[in-house]
Amino acid sequence: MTELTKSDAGAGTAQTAAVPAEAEPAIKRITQWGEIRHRFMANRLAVVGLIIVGLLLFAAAFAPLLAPYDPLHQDLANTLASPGGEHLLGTDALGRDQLSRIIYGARIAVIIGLASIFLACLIGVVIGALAGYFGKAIDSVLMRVADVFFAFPLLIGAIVIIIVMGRGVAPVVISLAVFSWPTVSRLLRSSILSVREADYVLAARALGAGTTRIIVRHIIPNSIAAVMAYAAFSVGSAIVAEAALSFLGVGVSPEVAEWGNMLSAGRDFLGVKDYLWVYPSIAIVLTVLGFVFVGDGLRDALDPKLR
Amino acid sequence: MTTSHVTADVPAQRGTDGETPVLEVRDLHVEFKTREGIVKAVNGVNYSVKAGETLAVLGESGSGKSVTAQAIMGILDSPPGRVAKGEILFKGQDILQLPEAERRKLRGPKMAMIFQDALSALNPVFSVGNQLGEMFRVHQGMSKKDAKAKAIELMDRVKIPAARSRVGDYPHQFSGGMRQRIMIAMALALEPDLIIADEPTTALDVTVQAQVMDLLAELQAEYHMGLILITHDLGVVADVADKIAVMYAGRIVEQAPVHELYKRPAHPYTRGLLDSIPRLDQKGQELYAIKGLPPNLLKPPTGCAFSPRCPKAQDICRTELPPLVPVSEQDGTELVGRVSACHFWKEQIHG
Amino acid sequence: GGGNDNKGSDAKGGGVFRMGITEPTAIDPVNAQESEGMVIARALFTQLYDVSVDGKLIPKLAESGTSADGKTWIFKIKSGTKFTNGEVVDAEAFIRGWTRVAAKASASDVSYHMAGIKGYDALKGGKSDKFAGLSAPDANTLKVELDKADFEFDKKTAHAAFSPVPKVAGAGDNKKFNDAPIGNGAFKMKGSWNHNQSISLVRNDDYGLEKAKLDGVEFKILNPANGSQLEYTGFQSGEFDYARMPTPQLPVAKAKFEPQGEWYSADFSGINYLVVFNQNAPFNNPDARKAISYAIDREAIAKSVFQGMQKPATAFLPPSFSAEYQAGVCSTCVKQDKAKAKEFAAKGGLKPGTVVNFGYNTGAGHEEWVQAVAQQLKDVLGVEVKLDGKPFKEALATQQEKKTSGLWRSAWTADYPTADNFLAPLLSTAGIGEDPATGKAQGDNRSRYSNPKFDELLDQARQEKDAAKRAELYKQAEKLAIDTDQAVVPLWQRTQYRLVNTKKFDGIKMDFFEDPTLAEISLKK
Amino acid sequence: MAEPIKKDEAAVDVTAVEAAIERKVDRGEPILQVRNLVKHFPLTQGILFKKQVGAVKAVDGVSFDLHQGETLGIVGESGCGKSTVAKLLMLLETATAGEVFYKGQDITKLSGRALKAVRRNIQMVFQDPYTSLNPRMTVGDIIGEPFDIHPEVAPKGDRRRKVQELLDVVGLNPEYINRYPHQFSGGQRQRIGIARGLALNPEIIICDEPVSALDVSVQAQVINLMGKLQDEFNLSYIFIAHDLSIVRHISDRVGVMYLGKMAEIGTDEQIYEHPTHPYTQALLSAVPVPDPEARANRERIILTGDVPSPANPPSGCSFRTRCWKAQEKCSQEAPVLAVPERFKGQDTPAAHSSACHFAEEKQIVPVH
Amino acid sequence: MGRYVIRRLGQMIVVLFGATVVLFCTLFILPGDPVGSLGGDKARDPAVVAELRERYGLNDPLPVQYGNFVKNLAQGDLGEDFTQRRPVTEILQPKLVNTAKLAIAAIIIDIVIGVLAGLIAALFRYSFWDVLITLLTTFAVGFPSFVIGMVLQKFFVVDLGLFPLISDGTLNSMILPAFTLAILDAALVARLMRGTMLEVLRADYVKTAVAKGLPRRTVLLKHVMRNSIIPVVTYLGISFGTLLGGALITEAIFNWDGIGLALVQAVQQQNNPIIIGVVTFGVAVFVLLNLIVDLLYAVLDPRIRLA
Ligand SMILES: Nc1ncnc2c1ncn2[C@@H]1O[C@H](COP(=O)(O)OP(=O)(O)OP(=O)(O)O)[C@@H](O)[C@H]1O
Ligand SMILES: Nc1ncnc2c1ncn2[C@@H]1O[C@H](COP(=O)(O)OP(=O)(O)OP(=O)(O)O)[C@@H](O)[C@H]1O
Ligand SMILES: [Mg+2]
Ligand SMILES: [Mg+2]
Repeated sequence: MTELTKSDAGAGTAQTAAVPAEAEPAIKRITQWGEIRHRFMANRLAVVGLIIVGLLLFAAAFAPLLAPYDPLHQDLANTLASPGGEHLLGTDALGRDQLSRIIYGARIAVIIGLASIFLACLIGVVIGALAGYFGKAIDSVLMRVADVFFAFPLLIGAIVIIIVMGRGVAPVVISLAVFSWPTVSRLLRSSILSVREADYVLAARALGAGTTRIIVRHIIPNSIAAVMAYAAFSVGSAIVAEAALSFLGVGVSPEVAEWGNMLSAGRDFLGVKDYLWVYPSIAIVLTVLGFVFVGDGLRDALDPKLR
Repeated sequence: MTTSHVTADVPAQRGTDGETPVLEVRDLHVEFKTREGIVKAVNGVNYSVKAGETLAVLGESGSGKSVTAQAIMGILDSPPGRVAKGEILFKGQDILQLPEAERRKLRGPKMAMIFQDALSALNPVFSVGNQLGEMFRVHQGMSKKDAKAKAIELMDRVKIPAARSRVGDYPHQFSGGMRQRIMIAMALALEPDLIIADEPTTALDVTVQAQVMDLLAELQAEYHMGLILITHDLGVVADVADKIAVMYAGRIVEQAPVHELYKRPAHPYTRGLLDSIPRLDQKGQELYAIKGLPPNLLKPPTGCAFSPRCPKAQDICRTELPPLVPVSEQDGTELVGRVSACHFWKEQIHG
Repeated sequence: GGGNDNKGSDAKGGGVFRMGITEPTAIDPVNAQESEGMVIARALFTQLYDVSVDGKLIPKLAESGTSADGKTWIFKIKSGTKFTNGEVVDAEAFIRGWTRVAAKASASDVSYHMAGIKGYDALKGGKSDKFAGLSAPDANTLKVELDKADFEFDKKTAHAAFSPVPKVAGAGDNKKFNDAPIGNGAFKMKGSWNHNQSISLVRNDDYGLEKAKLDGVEFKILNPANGSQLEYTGFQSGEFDYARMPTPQLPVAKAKFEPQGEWYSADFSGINYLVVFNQNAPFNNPDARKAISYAIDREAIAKSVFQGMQKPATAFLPPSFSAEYQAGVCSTCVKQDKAKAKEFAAKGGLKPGTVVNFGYNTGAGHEEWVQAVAQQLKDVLGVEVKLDGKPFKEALATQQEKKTSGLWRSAWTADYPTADNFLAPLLSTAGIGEDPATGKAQGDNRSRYSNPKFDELLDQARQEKDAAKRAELYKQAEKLAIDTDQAVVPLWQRTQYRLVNTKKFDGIKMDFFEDPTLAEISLKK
Repeated sequence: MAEPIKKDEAAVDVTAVEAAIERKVDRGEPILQVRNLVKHFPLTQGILFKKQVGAVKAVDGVSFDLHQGETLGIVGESGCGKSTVAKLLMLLETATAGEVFYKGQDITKLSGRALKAVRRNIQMVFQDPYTSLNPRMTVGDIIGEPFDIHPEVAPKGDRRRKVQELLDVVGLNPEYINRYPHQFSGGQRQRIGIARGLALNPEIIICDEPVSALDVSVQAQVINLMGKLQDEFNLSYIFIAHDLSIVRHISDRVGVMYLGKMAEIGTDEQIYEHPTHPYTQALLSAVPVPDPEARANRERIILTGDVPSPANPPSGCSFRTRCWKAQEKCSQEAPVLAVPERFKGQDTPAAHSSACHFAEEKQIVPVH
Repeated sequence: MGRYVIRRLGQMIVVLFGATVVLFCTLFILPGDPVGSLGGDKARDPAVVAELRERYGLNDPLPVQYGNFVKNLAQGDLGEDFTQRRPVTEILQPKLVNTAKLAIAAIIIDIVIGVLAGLIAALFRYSFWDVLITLLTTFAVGFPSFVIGMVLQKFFVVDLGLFPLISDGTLNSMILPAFTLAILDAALVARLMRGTMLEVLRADYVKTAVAKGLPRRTVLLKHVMRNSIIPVVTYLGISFGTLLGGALITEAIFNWDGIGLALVQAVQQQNNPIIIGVVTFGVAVFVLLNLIVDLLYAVLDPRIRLA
């Protein structure tokens, strides 16, 4: 077939030559991502969130330079020192510097928070999308699988995973992900149920678009909002959940400088040495705040109608 | 059940001169803030409707017909949209100055709107009976039961078969024509003085369109309402309108009584529009089409917005904005109700 | 020693004493085992003897208990006491109770206390339904025959498992009796056990011995995850009269309540120690084990991590065993000695960089101090300590395995005030209880310390009638296992702290089983 | 009508299909043959617990041919099944029964690569400009998507230019490439949809009311454009619309549908100037004439009542409930789509297929 | 009631089967003998171990054990627990009631607080209120629930004496635990609500509602709310399930005798009958809940057809 060229243009329109060919490159074809980035950056809170997340990543990357002490160094002569003085945020029951532990903790927080949610979203989005898009038997089967995971106790799962993998960050991430994807997939599936009937999905199919493309380009972008809101929040709750796992003895090893560990150790000092849990909590809150702002900003940026 | 009848009802000129119009729009400007800049969607629209009169608003898509209507109803997306300038007089009172609470009370009992896309304009999760009855419950404090009875009555009124049993159905369960009739019923519910119908029949096929338009005209006559009919179906316009306003690029470029306009357009754009109509009774080789693209409202052309596409454009057209001026016969006698915004309207109308 | 001394103040009748416990496994003596179940079982039932906090036997229903050879014991039982349903408490009642515990179908976890009595194995194995070693020559005489001489058998009978039961008790799995036992104690059940909620006791006004003063005792059942915190909070808000506290809160609580006379502390017959897996490298020689013990600065950890609320142990047996206690018998425990630690490490082949597994069970508050110990081992010996926290059951499984190596946190409390109850299960060869099929250590000697000489000494001690000589033999055994062989590494003594409502009550003390002496508490005038 | 090629009994052979659709069809030859197409949607009842109580007979035995290079217009009342036919042709719905032969190949059972290949050659322009554009994609992405899916059509570097050309072709400012659908008016959106349909240079375009939301001047442009493209590339159109004037203007042949069935089919002249089916006649009379003078002297047949439910169509002729000519026979016997007896063999324009027992010519539209 | 419900209930059996098989296998491979020890560090008498293994059929091969379980389950018998040796159904029944009570109270709080907060945040997007709610919700996520719970307890129970420390099952004693339990989900609901609201607010039918002259309140509470509540319903459906199983920390703090704690304890003690009982129940509840949620969708959104 001949290419469609200028001369093919409609009888009424061709003559106008509204845009001369030479001028065309002048119209910058803004990519979708460029557009999103622009909208994102125009959102003040989103930028604040980005800064927080940036600081977090910075702390994680340069912890050895930033931390005043070795986070593992025990000073039994100086345990439970109140904040101030040599130890800005005090020391814990083993005389370790809290500030240093919080800074180092950012590393694992970032890994656990992001990796577990990323993994959960990955599994959840794939399964939710398949269930929502194909419906019928596939939906039933996948959602029932999700039910099993919902009902299956995290603790047992975590123990089994630890038996297989040993204690550490990876099993924690996997445990958290394996047991939180069902939420993601449920959320996504329910949005997809309404989106999949949209005409633009039909239109894409009519173009010959494959299932993957339809799901990835058309369905997911239009139904991901709820998942994004959930994910942004869950980054924080994953860190808190790690604290619970630590407490139950299936989290990362207790000497590791990690916020969840710090919380679980600070828990018994509630009302006595509150700074032990307050500072790690604040670190988590800030992280959550950062991710929520970024998540919201991203969600808004992804929705062209909101401008 | 079936009637075949020959209709010859020419709608009489219903407008009565001298009386204050139900609605008068004066120099309305509406802008949208977008990333690329400010879109001047409406740039000084003037029109008016009297009780019992039908004003058809014609114009290219994107020319600001819907936005004007939304501005009148006070349902602009704002932000980003806002009324930058102008007055909207409802029975002589500028409703733009009214507090929101007062303005709300006008919507429904005094003015109502029928939307272009009935499916998305009806809330998918409430039954049509509920949505119809809501008008009575909210504005007249009617009980649920009475409101439902009223809803059934309305559905009957707009000729929805088996209204009683369908009152609990949801919008998606109705055909397009029925949905549109439900929209009409909703608009008519409180017998407002003014109805704005934004392309009420675009999505309908001819036999249903004929039914719906007949219905609308009939009800309008009965309640003596002012009707603003936004459409680009010149066939429909010819059938029901009393006068026509033609919009281009956010402005009224011509206004005239219906007969006059078809006979002697006073603006080249109107001319082009009329020539573009495919006719049932003739199969031309190629339709006439107005050349060029509609203007970019971000940076409207200087002078007459139509000038880049106008076959008769002169230098002045590209520099000077033509005012909307009364049109007169060659001998100078004024043509009542006719205005045009063309520097060369004389040439256009008189050959 | 107790913090409050209410001797002399006149007791007044009445009052309900309120305290929190966690859900017991059982309150029926047939299977009452932890402190929570025992406090109730012992309030509902009176045995032959009671034990004071310092390990002294106090005769209760026993008028006398004698044995000439340590194998045959004759107990004379006070006559005329009754169960609360009117049945008499006689020798048969004891035989009934003990037989019920040891019966196969009861699958009782406390029956092993009776393991030395003749006929136990047949009964336990289901080959007989009679306890061959028990007989009642007359209504008030209980004759007990043992397999081997044991001159401390009478001390065992203070355990709740050795309670008499009425005929209505029926079999061990009699649910009705399990939930509302009918006993012969100073208190009786008010209603039945409201599982996970509460248990209420009222005074037994027909009690045959000295009657209780309280009108009743209210036990609120708290969850184990947060029990001590709840008790502590509840004490402060006035809902409990007796409370434990979370360890980190102890110093603050002490500072607040000690001046008000509401602070109670006591040393108990228990020990916190490190199991050192003797059977595998790197700790299959005493020198390596001694290196570990020398490397630990118990004092520093007690002061910092435990905020001074734990006392370092220098012996394996607790001071409450006044006859056997030998302070400083563990010479490696007395003081941290880095030089010696290194020296012994070199001798024992514990090279720097050696990987030392250090296990502990999670969720029980051990996280902090094990880290401190681990750090000290690293610092002093240059070994690489791998902390391995595991949930309880998995931890146990690991400890029992033959191939496990390294260290493990552990603790022991005595069931009755005998040194044997420490040394035999934890250090004797028999205490390993290796399952020939799987090689698992089924007993409590997880260190798998095995020294024939030690076993021999224990045997001699049991057969020694003279208390002083017996104590001497136990001392020798302890010295051999702990000082010479360093079978395990003692760490801290067992000290307990409580808040007690002395504003309202008098006579609150703790017994050997770490429970309040309910029968002696009285409302303050 | 050409005889449809015998249905291939063997399993679908992808390469055979591909080879077949590569084949050029001569102008005037049938490129698409539709035989007895049926689509029944299961009908459920109850608000919460729905059970199937019947079927909506959306399309109930429709047959027609589309020739290479011609435009077949399809008109009919709302809900008569036009869009469903379109979707069936696009294989967006699976047919309950019947076949669609594209260049002799039955495409109703295709899937995977073969289906994709067929779709490259058959395109669709959707009815609803509001819902058929993904709100989260820019216009550039929407129109560029066909090239992403069929990368062989346009090299990567060329796509942006092609997209802008397409925008220009449909009368949209190429500068709008970065805008989102909601920033356009309804008509502008529809043009985006048309541009998307044109992108792959397909052989057949199925237009489901493509210009119903457009204003006349743009409509004229688009119609002219479609005509031009057709001439140039031998495109074949199925043009569904409710505007009979437009249909007449663009179509070579016209089919009139009523309640899932074809009521009448013939050349534009036959249908418009010599309609024999009463429904066609009513339809033609209802068309508003853009001439206020005509208000006075037009005969209009206004049908009363609604289209009967397709779930429960009337017995016999489905139009009989609204037909002024209906007689006993109509309720008993369903008329077949064929040249009516009385015109058979006559050389008159009235001799075309019409599904009416009492087909009779009636002139509605004045002939000029 | 329709075939749909019956089919879903049929699926429940399949899920139950799947979950319990997986669980049995998992428990089987866990190291440690479930009846191998007493509560403390002490080992159990081998004779007792043997007796209990015999009694509970633990020596049987896995399929036999599972077969017995299924046989008993069919008679509504979940077996005996390994410590107290009481029937599992008897042990779990009051705990289930307690947990359900708490979960329902929490869900009500979620709905009231979450929906309201989300509504306000969406309506006044980027306003002071929006930011405030964002902050509060972030705190709710970032501060671990034990901190929130214990602070509440300290303040309201110890300092003010408004509520009893040890719950007695009364409404009064339920307030604090329910609130503690609800706070995280309320925050998530608020986020979710805000997100969907923002989308719905732009819908055409909202314009219609305004054009009808409805008061803003009606527009929002009726037209907007009903359409934005659907993802919230999904989420609540999920979270109700997790509330039922995961109220561990709240239950511990407020001594609420529920299945969350029971499960953790059971896992730590390998009290398998309890674990299996809780999971069996959990799966059933999940499937039922999801069924209810799906039915609720159909009520909330008449366009959704169940099949
Ligand atoms: N939210 C918005 N943001 C930016 N521009 C807008 C927005 N809404 C409308 N416009 C612009 O305003 C102009 C007028 O739109 P309007 O909907 O009034 O056109 P119309 O005359 O009703 O067209 P049609 O006949 O196609 O419905 C268009 O150019 C459109 O792009
Ligand atoms: N997915 C579906 N499920 C059930 N019924 C359907 C479905 N799609 C269409 N229908 C029904 O099939 C019939 C034909 O619908 P179709 O959309 O083809 O009509 P149409 O001729 O295109 O009408 P319009 O001119 O209004 O677009 C209608 O009665 C419609 O309600
Ligand atoms: Mg419009
Ligand atoms: Mg259609």
